[in-house]
Amino acid sequence: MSAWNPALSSPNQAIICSPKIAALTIKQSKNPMFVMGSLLNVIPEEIAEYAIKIAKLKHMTVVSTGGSNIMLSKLNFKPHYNIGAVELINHLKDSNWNGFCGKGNYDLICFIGVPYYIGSQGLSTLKNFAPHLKTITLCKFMHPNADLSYPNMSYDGWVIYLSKLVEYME
Amino acid sequence: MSAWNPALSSPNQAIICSPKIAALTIKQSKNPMFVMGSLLNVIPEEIAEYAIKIAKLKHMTVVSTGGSNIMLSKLNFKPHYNIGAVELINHLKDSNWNGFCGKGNYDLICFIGVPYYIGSQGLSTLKNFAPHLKTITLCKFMHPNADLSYPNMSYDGWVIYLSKLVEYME
Amino acid sequence: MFRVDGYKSKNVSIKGLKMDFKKINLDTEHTNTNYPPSKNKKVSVDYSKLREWDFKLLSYFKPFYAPLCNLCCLCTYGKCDLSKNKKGGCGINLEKQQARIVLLACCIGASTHAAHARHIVDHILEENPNLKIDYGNAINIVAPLSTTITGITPKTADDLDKILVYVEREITNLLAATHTGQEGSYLDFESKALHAGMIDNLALEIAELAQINYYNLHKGEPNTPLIDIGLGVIDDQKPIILCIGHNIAPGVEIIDYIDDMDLSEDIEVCGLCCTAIDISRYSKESKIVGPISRQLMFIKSGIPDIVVLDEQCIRADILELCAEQNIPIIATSDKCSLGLIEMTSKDENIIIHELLSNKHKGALIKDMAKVGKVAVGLALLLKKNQKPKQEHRNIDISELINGCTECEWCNRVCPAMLPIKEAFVLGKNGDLSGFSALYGMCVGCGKCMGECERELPIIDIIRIASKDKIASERFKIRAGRGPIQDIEIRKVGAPIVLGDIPGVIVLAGCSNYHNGENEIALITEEFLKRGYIVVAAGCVAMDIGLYMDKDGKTLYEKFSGDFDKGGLLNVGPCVANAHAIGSAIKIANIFAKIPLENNFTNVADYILNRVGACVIAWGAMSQKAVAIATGANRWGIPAVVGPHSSKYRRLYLGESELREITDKRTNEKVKCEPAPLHLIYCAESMNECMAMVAKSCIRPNDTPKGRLIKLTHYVDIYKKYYGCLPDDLHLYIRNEREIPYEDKKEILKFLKEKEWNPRNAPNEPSIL
Amino acid sequence: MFRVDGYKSKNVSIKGLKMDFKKINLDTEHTNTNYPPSKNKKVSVDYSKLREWDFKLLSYFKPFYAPLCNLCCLCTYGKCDLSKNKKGGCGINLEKQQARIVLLACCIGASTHAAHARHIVDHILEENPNLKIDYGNAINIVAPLSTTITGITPKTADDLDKILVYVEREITNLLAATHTGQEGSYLDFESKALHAGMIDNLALEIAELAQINYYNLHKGEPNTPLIDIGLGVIDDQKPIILCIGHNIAPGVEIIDYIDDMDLSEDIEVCGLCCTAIDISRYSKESKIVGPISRQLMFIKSGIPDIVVLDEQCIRADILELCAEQNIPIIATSDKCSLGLIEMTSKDENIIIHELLSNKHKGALIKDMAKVGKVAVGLALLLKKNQKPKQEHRNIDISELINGCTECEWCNRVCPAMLPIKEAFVLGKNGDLSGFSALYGMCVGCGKCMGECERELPIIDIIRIASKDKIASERFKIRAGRGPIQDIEIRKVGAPIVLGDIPGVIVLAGCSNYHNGENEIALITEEFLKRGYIVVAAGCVAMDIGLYMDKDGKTLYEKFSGDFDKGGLLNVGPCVANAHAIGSAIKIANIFAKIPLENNFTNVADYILNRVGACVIAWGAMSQKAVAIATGANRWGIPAVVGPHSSKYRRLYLGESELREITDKRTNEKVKCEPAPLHLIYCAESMNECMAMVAKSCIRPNDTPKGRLIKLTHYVDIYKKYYGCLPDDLHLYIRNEREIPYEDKKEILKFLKEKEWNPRNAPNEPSIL
Repeated sequence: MSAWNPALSSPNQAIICSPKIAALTIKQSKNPMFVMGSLLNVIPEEIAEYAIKIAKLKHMTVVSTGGSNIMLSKLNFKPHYNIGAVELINHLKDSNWNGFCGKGNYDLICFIGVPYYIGSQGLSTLKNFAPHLKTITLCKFMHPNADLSYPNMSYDGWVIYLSKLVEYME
Repeated sequence: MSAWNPALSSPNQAIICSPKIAALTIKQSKNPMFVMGSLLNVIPEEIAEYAIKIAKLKHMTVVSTGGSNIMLSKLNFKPHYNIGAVELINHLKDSNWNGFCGKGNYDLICFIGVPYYIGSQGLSTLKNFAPHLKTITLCKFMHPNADLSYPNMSYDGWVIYLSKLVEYME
Repeated sequence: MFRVDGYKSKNVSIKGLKMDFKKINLDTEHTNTNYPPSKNKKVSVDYSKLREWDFKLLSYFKPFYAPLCNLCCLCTYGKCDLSKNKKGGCGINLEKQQARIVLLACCIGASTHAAHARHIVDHILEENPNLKIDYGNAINIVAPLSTTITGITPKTADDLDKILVYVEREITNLLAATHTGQEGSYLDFESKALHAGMIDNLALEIAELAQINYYNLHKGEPNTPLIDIGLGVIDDQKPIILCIGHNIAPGVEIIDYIDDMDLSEDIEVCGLCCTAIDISRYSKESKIVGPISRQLMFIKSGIPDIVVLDEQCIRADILELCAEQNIPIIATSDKCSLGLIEMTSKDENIIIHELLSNKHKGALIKDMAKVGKVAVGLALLLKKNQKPKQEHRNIDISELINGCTECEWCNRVCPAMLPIKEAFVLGKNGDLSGFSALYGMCVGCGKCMGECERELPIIDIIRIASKDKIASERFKIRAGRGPIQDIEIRKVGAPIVLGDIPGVIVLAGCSNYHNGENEIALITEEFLKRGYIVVAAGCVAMDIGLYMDKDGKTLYEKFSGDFDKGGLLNVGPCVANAHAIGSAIKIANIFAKIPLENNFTNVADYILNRVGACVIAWGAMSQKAVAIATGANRWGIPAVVGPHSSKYRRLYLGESELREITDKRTNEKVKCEPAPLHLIYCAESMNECMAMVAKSCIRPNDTPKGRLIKLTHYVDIYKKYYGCLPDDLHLYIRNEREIPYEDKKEILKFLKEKEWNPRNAPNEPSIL
Repeated sequence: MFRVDGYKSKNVSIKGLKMDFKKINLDTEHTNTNYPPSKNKKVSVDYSKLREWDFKLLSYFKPFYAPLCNLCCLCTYGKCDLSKNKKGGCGINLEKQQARIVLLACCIGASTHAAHARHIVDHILEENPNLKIDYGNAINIVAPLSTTITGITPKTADDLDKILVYVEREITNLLAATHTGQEGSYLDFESKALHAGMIDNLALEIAELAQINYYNLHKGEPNTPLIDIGLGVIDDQKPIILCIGHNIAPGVEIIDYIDDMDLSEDIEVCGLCCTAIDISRYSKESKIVGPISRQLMFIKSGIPDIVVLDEQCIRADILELCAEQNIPIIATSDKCSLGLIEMTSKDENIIIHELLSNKHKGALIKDMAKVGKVAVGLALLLKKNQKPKQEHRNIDISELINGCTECEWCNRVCPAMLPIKEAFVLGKNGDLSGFSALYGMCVGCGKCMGECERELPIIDIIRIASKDKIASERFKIRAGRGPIQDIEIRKVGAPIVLGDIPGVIVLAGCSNYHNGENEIALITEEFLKRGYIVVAAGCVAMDIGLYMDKDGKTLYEKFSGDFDKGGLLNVGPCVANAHAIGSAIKIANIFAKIPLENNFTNVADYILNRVGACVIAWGAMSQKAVAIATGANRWGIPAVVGPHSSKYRRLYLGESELREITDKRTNEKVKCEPAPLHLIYCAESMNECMAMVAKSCIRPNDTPKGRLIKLTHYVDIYKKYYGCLPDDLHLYIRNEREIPYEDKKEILKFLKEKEWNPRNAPNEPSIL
């Protein structure tokens, strides 16, 4: 499976993961973060609903970027922080960062809904300069710069992957 | 399997092939060429011997580049042509080239013994600008810019791959 | 060319007056005696001092790298895989490589503007070497960038030349640093990128000084005429000459020749990209097709009869595209010669004949006057001969649509990730709305077509499906006004200090939007309504002209062209970005009496800490755009870019906490809000952009009243686009008086949670 | 600095004479009155005419592209995948993109040489603006490139400046063409690359004219002193100052200060890369460590006490490397400042103190005189204080070797594909021969170490395993002589015409060899023995000095330094390549009386068709190298490069068949052998290089005698390295008299098979 835009290929590509592996990865993490991007505002609500469910199941630190708080608050969910995606990546790449709660940096960063290109670039920063953490994307498009990524999927396939992930997390 | 030098990765990589597939590919070709590069002069003789065997089995047009004729003539084999690897590639990329025998361009170009970097570049030319032909490399190192390539191997592995290819060709 | 056929008043009677401004010296009285006359000495600037400033700046705004490519293929040690910050064969690692590539991009951008300026300046030196350089009586500070950087205020073409010689020397030197085995520190690469950016900005100013004076374009008039813009405004019953690029020279000659021949009623001259803005500064009859994103579609429509190219922002496949439509090309520049035969020294009629005979796809003609004659003559003849129009101008698209295999590769390579396949799926059921929805969203790159296994002309399908939309694409844009007047700067002093004008927003960059061209208009509208001044240049000035509000008015029709509260200024083409940066410099000089000559550091420090200006480059695509923005950064002006601009691979990020700066009056270190927070920042969405821009107009020296109003907008915008209070609000409130009224209760609660304490504002904030 | 402490002869007694040539005007009598005095006008060159030449050239030698990367990541439309020649978002396809990247590389290369020249010229303008520019009485044609290209023969520093201003203008303009959306034809990209190459060559000449005159370096003396070269010649009992780079300025000041202080016995000054060659032109006591391939190893050895950097060919990780060894760095250039604090304006003693205190890893000092004082003072103090030498200078490597996991990743990333893992396997059995075999093969890039999962210091292991080899690395190189004398050119007239000298071979480029540095020495030896003239410059001049023949002599000891049969000339550093190209121009002028002023096309046409010169750039690595070679190509000089240079991604290939050219005397089209066959060609192996170079010295205007001898060498070499007759021999034989005697029978048979027929040679071959 190649990147959504094949030009984004590089020597180290993400491992494609199934909902099961994703669930396992999230479960095994000690201090995971879930980044919910601005696309949540413009895609069907159910995606945000799944994201919230997943975050709640593992008590992940939820960070809203790019204004996704609009959708999240519509769904009565209050993210832990609102911050720019780039600003967040800038913190994450610093292994000495204390995290939002002063408990230190996170070990797994889970992404959904960040626009593909800027998401890909942020993941590139982490892949190349943040060996201390792992990234996983639950987006509809394969993200070569993540450590683990869902494959490219249709919308319906995506919903199935997300629902299965919720199942495995439960 | 990635390129010998992983930096040479690109969106379209060669398909790794087994001796069997290589044999099949060569057998099925209508007007194949075998390019024997200068490394034949500096690696053990047996490699050139295998190459000559393969070429004879399919009556391939054999082209010697970079001075490999020294080794070939030592083995009493006279290649059809001596020409520079780059000059050859320059001909091959022209779909209207008449070939060395005036029978038109070749459909399969088989490589062995061309130094990796210049070989890789020549293959890049063919991959990108010569859609009318197929390339296969029987070298010790995986060539991402070929259509079909042997994997990266130890010397012993290589000899086995070559001997098997001869078997399948017979 | 100025022309009066007949005029009669009580005292004057004029008949057949023609004035060619290119040839006339308007020796207006020089009032700007502030600046010493330029000497014959070489321009010399102390880079060491600038580097010191850069290092200061970079200590607050740290480079942030997002590699777009992990490899380096610039030398034969390579290709090297630098991923995970490994070193290549020359010892460079991925971080340094990013900085190096940014420097390279800035050099390319700066060289492009410099070469553009060089073309015009050399032309002046040849045609009218005694041309005086000024902007008339309303503008004393003629060349704020030149004066500040070099100490020289150019008054003659020779002065322009001299500064350009400096620019070219610096670009050469900077480019040399990108060579394998030269610079070895990302910080020094960044200092050089900032230098290249500043040099770029300087080149912009020189280009504008040259062309405005030589072609007598608007010199700061706020109320320039409204010009037609949009694919719908082109009258295809007339012969159509389309100019593409950034250099006004050929366009002017075409217009002059048409005027000379009295053909203005008979020929349509239109432009694409900055050249369009430029010729609309020269002749209000010219029309603007649109920004770069319309190029592919308009050419493929077959509407233009002849295409005249100058330089920059021209598709690399323009020759093939035009040949497909039987449109002859006239190339006019060394920088874009397309392999065409040079015909500069041939007779016009012979050239016309050769092009008519279809023997050549086009010609290279570097004599601009000849270009004018050939283009006009050829257009008339081509129209007369009714060259065979391509079939697919009104092709039956339903069959094409049914050919789609739904492989989805169009979607995969679309830079804007548009739902093209989905449009085909709808289209197969006879519903073309999917395609017409793509119009205005599509950036016009054509990659979808290159990838299509059926080679479907997707861009044509979109065009034909959007016929009605295109026919009604008739908008207005105010012609480029050029510089800001000194008096305008003086007038906004009080309202800026009191927050009545909460900031100056500079719109720059190209049309590579990730979510359609409307977003930038919505952003503009939001800030105009709030009383910010918005200064636009280049493609983005056109893009916001392609939007109509609920009342059916474009923003240009709705908001005035004054540099004043709620003013929307089109200053001109890309090179006119110099005026936007210049306005910030002028504020420093006019309000704070900071001398400009050779005083870059103090001026930039002033702007950084006191001038609430912010660049938005929402669709920045090119190396020019990154050079302009990086230059603005060095001047202390922050920039917010769109998501695609993350691919420029470097940002300058500040930290969201109180920062220590200097109070110059007391010379003490003081804690201060992080304002501006970042020097260049990439926003993920329009929502984020809105909030970040509002925040980026805050400055340490805001008066309490000014801060109150800026924060009111910030909070209001944040709530609108995020649905909550900003998490960093406490950093920007210095005392209770600055808390926005509307949400005071909520904010007070928030401040308590954050254990906020009031603090004093620095008297004279500085990072020096 | 020239110094005589005491001298007494019959008539003269000198004591304590010191002459600082930098400050003296050697107003030698000007005999070159052929050239008009330069006027105050700008330099102006007609690019249109040059473009016409390029298109002619490219019609014979077609661009051949081998993409090293299929992607484009230069703008935010991207990244675009151009593979299979697809188009990117801006409309560019893979073919055009290759041409564009080559242009970019040539611009970077040219800018680097131009910036280098600029540094020296500006320094002269400041220190000694009245310096006369000449090469003494033996050289009338002082500036063949400048004269031919610009019509100006520089006589003063101002002239040099003026030409540089032109160079900088052109580079800026050319770089602008690489911007997204500018040039759209691969042919025009190539024309611009050729132009950038020529501009690069011009910059080389300016740099040489400036530094040779200012520092009074050798002005064409054939018998310059033999200089020590090799890691073994460095005396590590003395304080060692190592200069790295390409710019002589700091090295000169160090040597002068040492002289002034009478310290030459107490301090070792040595150089790496072109700076080494340069300082050996200034002082015959200085020593040369070696070419760029020795840099990493020598630094990691910890032997230097202080490292002084100027510019170019410096590892990007030099600061980290030196810090690991506690070696302070003095950076001296804007182009390589390494993020160091600038201390130019500080007192020397304070700088020395700060560097001693280890507070900084180094300092940036742009005042060269101060650099000299600080470097010397610091070196003495460091040695006195016996700074703690790094442990692993004589580390126990067996333990390290045993740490190897044999993952083989070292092999995978090695640019030369060396058997590193295999050396470890041997080493584990106590056999270090695998490692010592790598010495001299390794290009010193260090990628193996970056990839090693055990972080083994492979380069150190190689060094320690090669201790004996290194200790005996004591070779000789003839100091750079500078230009070729006019009289030398005159003297070779007859032997060249008669084939006694079958060709002039120019060795250029870097040390990125695919099969060890010895091959280039073997190539050189082969041609020297056959009576070719070999002119070397830069790293390659050093590489051939690192080889000893069976008699234990270096080629420099064995062959004379005359520009004559079998002469081996070290003309100097990389920029001295100008002299090699200049010699071809001088041949055109002196033999054929072709006027040079503004006569590029005719001179290049003459060289292409009549001067049997060929460049070999066997280890070309950098953008400078590609610029130099591309420039040589435009002058009509073919080049053969090594396998790695295929990664430059573009060659110019001719067709191996009779080609139609013009006989200028009759103005008729005539069929003629393809000579030179290619304009730039990449050979796969040393064998191929040998044959291709011999063939590339053939020219259409060879006399029958000359052709006979050239073919004799070609056939002899071909048989030696291919074991058979060349397949294309029939193309080069015009009549039976030209058939080599030795193999006449075999050849006659071959000719018959090929249905060969004799033909006439053109009288005045030309492609114009």
